Amino acid sequence: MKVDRRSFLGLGLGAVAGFSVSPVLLKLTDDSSIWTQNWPWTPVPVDGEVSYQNSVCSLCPGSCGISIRKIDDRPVKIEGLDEYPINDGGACLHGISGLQYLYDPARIKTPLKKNGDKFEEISWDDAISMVAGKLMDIRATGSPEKLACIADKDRGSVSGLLKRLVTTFGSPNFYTMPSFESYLELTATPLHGRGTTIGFDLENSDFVLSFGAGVIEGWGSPVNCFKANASRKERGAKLYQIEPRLSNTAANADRWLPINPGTEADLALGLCAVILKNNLFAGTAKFKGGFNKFSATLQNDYPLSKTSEITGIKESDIEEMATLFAKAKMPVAVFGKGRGDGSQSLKELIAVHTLNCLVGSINRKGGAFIQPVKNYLEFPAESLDGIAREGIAKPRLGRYVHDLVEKVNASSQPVVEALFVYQSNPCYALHDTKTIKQALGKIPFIVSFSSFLDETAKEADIILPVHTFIERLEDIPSGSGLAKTVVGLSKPVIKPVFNTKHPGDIFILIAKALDNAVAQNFEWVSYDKCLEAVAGRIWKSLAKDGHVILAEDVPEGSPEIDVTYLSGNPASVQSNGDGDLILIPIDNMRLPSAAMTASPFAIKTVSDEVLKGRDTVVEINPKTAKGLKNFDYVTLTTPVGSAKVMIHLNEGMMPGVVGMVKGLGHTFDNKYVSNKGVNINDLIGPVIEPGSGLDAAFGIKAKISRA
Amino acid sequence: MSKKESESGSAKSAGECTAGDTKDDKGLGLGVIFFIVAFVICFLSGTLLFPKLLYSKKEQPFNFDHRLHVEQTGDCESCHALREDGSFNGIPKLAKCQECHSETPLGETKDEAVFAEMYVAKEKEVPWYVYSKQPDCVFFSHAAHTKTKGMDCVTCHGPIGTSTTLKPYEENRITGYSRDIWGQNIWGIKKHSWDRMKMDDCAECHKKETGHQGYCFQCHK
Amino acid sequence: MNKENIKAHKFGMVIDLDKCTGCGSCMVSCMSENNVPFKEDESNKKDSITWMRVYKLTNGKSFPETEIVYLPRPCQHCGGKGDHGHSPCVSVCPATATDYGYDTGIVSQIYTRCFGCRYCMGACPYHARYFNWWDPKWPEGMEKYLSPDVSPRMRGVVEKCSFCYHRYQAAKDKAYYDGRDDIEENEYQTACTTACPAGAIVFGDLNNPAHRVHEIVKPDPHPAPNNHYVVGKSRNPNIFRLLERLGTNPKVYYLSEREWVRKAGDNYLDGEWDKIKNHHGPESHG
Amino acid sequence: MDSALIPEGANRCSFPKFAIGIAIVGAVVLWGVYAMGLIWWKGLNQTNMNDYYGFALWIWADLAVIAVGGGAFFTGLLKYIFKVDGLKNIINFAVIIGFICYSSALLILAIDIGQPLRGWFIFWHANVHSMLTEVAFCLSCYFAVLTIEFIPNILENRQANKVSFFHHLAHNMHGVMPVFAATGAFLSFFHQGSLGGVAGVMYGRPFAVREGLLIWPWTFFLFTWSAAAFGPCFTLLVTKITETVTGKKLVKDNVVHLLAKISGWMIVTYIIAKIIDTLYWATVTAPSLGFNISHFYSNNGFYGYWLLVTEIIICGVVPGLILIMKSTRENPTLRLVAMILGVIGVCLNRWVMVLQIMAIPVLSFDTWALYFPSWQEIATTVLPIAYGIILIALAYRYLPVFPQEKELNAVKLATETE
Repeated sequence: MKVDRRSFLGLGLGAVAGFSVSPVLLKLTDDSSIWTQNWPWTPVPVDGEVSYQNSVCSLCPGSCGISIRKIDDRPVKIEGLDEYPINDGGACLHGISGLQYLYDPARIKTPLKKNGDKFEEISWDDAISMVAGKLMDIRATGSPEKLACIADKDRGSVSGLLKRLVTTFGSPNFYTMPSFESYLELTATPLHGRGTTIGFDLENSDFVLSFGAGVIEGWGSPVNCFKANASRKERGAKLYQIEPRLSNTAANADRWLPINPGTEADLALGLCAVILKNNLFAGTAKFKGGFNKFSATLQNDYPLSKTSEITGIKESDIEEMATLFAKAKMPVAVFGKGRGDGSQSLKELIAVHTLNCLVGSINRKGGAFIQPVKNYLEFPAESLDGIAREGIAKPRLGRYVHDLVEKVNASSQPVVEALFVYQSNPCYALHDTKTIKQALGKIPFIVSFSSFLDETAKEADIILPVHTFIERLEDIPSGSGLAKTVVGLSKPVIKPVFNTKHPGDIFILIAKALDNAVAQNFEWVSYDKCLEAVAGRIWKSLAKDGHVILAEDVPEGSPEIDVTYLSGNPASVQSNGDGDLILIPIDNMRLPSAAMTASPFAIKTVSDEVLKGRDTVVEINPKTAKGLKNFDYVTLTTPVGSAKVMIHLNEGMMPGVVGMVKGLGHTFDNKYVSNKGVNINDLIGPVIEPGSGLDAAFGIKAKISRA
Repeated sequence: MSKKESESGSAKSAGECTAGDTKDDKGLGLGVIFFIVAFVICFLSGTLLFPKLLYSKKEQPFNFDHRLHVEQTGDCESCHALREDGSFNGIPKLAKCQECHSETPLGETKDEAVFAEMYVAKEKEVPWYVYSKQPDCVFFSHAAHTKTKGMDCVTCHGPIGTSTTLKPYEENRITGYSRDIWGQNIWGIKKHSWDRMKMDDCAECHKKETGHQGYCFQCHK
Repeated sequence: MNKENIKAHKFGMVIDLDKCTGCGSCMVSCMSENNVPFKEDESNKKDSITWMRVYKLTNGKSFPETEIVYLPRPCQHCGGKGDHGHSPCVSVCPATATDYGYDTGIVSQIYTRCFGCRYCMGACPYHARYFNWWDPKWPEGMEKYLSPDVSPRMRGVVEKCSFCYHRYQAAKDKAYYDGRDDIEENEYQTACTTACPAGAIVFGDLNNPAHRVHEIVKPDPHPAPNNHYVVGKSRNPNIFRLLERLGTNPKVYYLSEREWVRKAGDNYLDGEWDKIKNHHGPESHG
Repeated sequence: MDSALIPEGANRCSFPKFAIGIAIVGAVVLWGVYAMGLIWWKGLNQTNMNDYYGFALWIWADLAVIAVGGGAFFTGLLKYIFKVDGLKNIINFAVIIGFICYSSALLILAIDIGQPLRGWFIFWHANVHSMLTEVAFCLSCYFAVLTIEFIPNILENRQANKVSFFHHLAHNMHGVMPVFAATGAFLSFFHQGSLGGVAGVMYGRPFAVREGLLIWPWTFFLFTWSAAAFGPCFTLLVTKITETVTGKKLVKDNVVHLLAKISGWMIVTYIIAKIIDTLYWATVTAPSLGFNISHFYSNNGFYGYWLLVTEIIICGVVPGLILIMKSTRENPTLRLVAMILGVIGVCLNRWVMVLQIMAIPVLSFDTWALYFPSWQEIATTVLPIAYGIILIALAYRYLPVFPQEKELNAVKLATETE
């Protein structure tokens, strides 16, 4: 009998039938679907015991209390800490995203040494000895002042250690990046004397007159301001917002008064003039420095008509504003455009604060608190050797970072031999980044203390990677215009994820590697011990409660007010260039623009009217657009540079003004946050204000043309 | 053209000879035999061989005597307990074991030696395989079942408390599930309440006890 | 029926749009709480998973009369026509991958059941539902911050806001442990609510007169006289729901003293709004 | 070379010529299969769909092929139930077209879902409230029916038919065909309808939502009716195309006229219902939800009133009238025009009921969403067409699809053999 087609047919059919009545099909169908429910490449979070640990966020000067949820040893969520004196449970999106910084694979995982244009990994010991060696050489030449240092702030024990290192080494050239805190002191000093600063009691004020301060866009201590603003409704308090653009603050305010960019100082003085003319000012205030002259000058220089003409605000509105402000029970005028950490004009700051002085809002509930800068740390006295004494006796290269940059670029031979950069990113955050990079290029030896390979770290010769705030112990003093002064304690909630160190420990190590003259000033075994020692007075309660309140009540007495600075009515700053438009920066709550860069989460929340694909979207008024449509490409040109951007037609933008967001256009290697859009600081150049020497550029003349 | 014709012709003849006469009854008969053989082979392999292929066997790090420990502690809860937040601690951590084993020393049996050297000494948690491990999409509240409804462990986990050895852990190669979820029986037939741990088994009991199989989020996350 | 069904909750939310600053904390808190993934480019908002999305509304007037308001939009957890639980999305899901919890009023979404037909997304007028067009990927090491309370989704399924149901589960577990038969208002709060720095979001049980959300919203338990599909309309004239007249009966309410904002909450024929704005709520022939 | 398989007495082109033709279309099929592979491997990110466009080209294609495939069930209904005997000369072809359409629909669905391996959940965990569930069940059942209806025709192949078993099977199946035809008609009524229901029940989408009867919105009945009306149009159109390609007359005019006439009256009645529905929706339903009809047809780059006019007047009323009037109906050119318009009309209707729904903003502060398919979507949508062409070619070449072919082409054959 022959095996024919049909036998095979039988075989096949049999096999099929056999399998189909066996459990195979049933099971495989079920299992295949279950496989799709548990794809091996979809992560499965490990479960464990839940615990909460309190700490303080130091991503921005806000210094909010945070509560970190952990699964066993693994932090999984950051939230605002309830009943914390600053933020009472609230948190901003950047703090909440904190863990994305902690675990970011783009972090610097170990010390790096520049070799050509590449970085290579080195051990901590090599790194420290390399830095120490270089410093010793500089010291040997007898000009220790050629070590310069740029830090984010000069408060707190970590900055304290760094400054101590630079000083005992023998250099006066310790600089801090511009911050709202620094502007507060700059404003208070000429008016109320050295060592004073200002705090604004927003949560009690019944009339807030804001000169472009982004009260709900990251100004001051952001979450605290959010809360103060939110309670306005219940308190029946008013917020008047003065700025060229309908910012979120303006939109949320009771009244928005669009003003010509850069004329805030003139408006403030105009208001002062009205108050003086109509005798609306408080008699109680103690003025000095020629009050009558000052009063006369103002009323002479700022008649209503002129103020109105300069600022573009109706005379009636100016008069009404002045009256409302003066007559309010607890008015306060606040300065600091946007976040308040950008370039500012001292004239403007003082002019605005003078309003507070005139209406007697100084050291009054709901007003401005003038208080001495609290120093709660007691470092042992520095002992300097001859070289150091000579060094620090030498003049600084200038008052501000941009002076340093200018000096370096100006001179042919190196005025700075070595530069420390700690927790700041001048190559990104300062105006005209080209010149900044150029200057750093001329400095032979740059040491960066950073967690990320940001624009400035990329310029460094040695990078000593530091812990993120989630991995380190640190005292975090509040500031940035808070009425109360709180010192919080940031705690390590997880073992360091990478081979990084605590900046404090690094400074101590470097110091110890230097000759005894310096080393003897750093006899602590570790930063932790150092903090415990120098925070002596408050350490116990700091460690116990996680924070200490240094001051929260209305300060006693009413300080003198020196009006000398304004009496001469210094000239207002003008914007450079010859374009028919003015480009102004926009501070967007969802985009950090200083040392901190945005997290992937933060970038994700950014509107497509701000960032579209890889393009920055600038805002202009439809009237200015001249037939351009939403998301058309244009070339934006300023005297400093030009960029291809998209436009968004925004009725909330003053005609003739172009608004570009700050915080985009990072150029380091992180595909989620970098190489998106344009860095506005590539387009705006510094404008030095006569007298104060500040970079006071509020914007720059610009042209747009269809690209 | 002629070629075509011959072809079609041959095809035709072929067709005719297959047009149902005695010869191809045999063919058919042979077909039937082949059918039966294939059927039996495939059915058996599908029922007996298939499970062997589907599941991989994994030995536990070392043996654990549940009965002994239950005798010592008196219950399951002293090791498998609810935390204060109401969550379930699952398999106890090293620290828990050491609460007792700090005074009663280890190392008598081979397994205790492994435990002492490999884990206690190195302060390393024991990587137990969990027979009743549910997938990530499942939320299960032990508190709701044991504390509030007073259910016992056996109903779902079976008489593991009386076992003296740990059976090898069988993992489904496709899904990664423990075999105990689908059940030992490849057809998924169960005799006891603890033989299967699939969703339908939860729903079945919920329907009986609460009159409602429950809403998705009750058991899914 | 189990305990919850005997005294059913109806969890809901009221968002004060006059307080909302559009800061984005709610969005990020939600993402980090619920293991929401992120891509290299998230600027295409039609392909960007944000369970909580903050819309920017303008009054359309020209400079300087123009105004802006921000409107956070979580899943509205619709009760459906007549509040019977047939939400627009739930009723259309062919595989019962989403259902309406009559014990909580929360609309669920089961990622492992969903097979990605996306009918629910078409049915939802709020665009509260998002599809996983891509495999969720976390940069190496970042998966360490993922929370075990919410299962990461796989490619090809729909996901959406769950009112942080896992927090409800956790609160209940605690209650079980303490031998309590129900939870306190503050024990169950969504991640967006607790994160909001302006305190603009109030969350709680709309069925519980003691809860703040109930005090603020004062929901009307009876069907609206002019549209019997609409149930639970607020008695506060400044409070509205999105697309209320469709009869979807959302559990998310919005509060604003600004008329143009309230008007933006729904669609009106020319002149219709001026007729009804004074007495409370939109007319409808529904 | 394959002449043994070709129906006796039928004249077909040479095999190489045939093979080349198949190869060309086959290339298109391969392109589609490649795109399909991409989508299954990489996921739906290969499409241009997004969270606003959850339903797009594919769902439209699905609805469209099922609508035009409606010719099968309707012709079957007429032939087997209403005993319109003349239709027996076209029923085979109608069934084949139906088979192609429905297999395509199922294929497209398998590509369209995000988790194909879980597709069976729709049956296993079925939600009875969902129109899609109804679609899934009826669709698969009816596909089974179509297969059964197709089988006898296959068995009539010259070689297959020689096997006595097959021969008898085919014969008996023909006998019981009315039963299947009835089942098919019943199933089709429901899934065609529930496809309409899919849109009609979306009460969150004022453009889609319709009032209705019990659980069925009006769109339910409109879809069934339109499928029955335009399906035959498509059957006739494809027949016409096949005749043109093969250069043979395959179906007698009286048959064509008969089906065209029926189709015509169906179209007219449908379009009247459609107009009433549209008017009621535009003047009552939508306004009650706060929408002027203008909202749906303005402020965007594509969706305008022209759609409404094209769908209802040009591609609805016009073909309807042409086909009901004897003079115009029996004019081949006009008839062809009517059939083409009809098919466009029904496809346009499905497009509107899928894509325009997604495009229209419902929230007052939302914006229009426009969409253009990716090449992968297009390729996978062209795939069924190519596959259909191949199947028809094979069927025509090897199966006695058209009973009247021999008779109609007898003369020609005779002359050839001489």
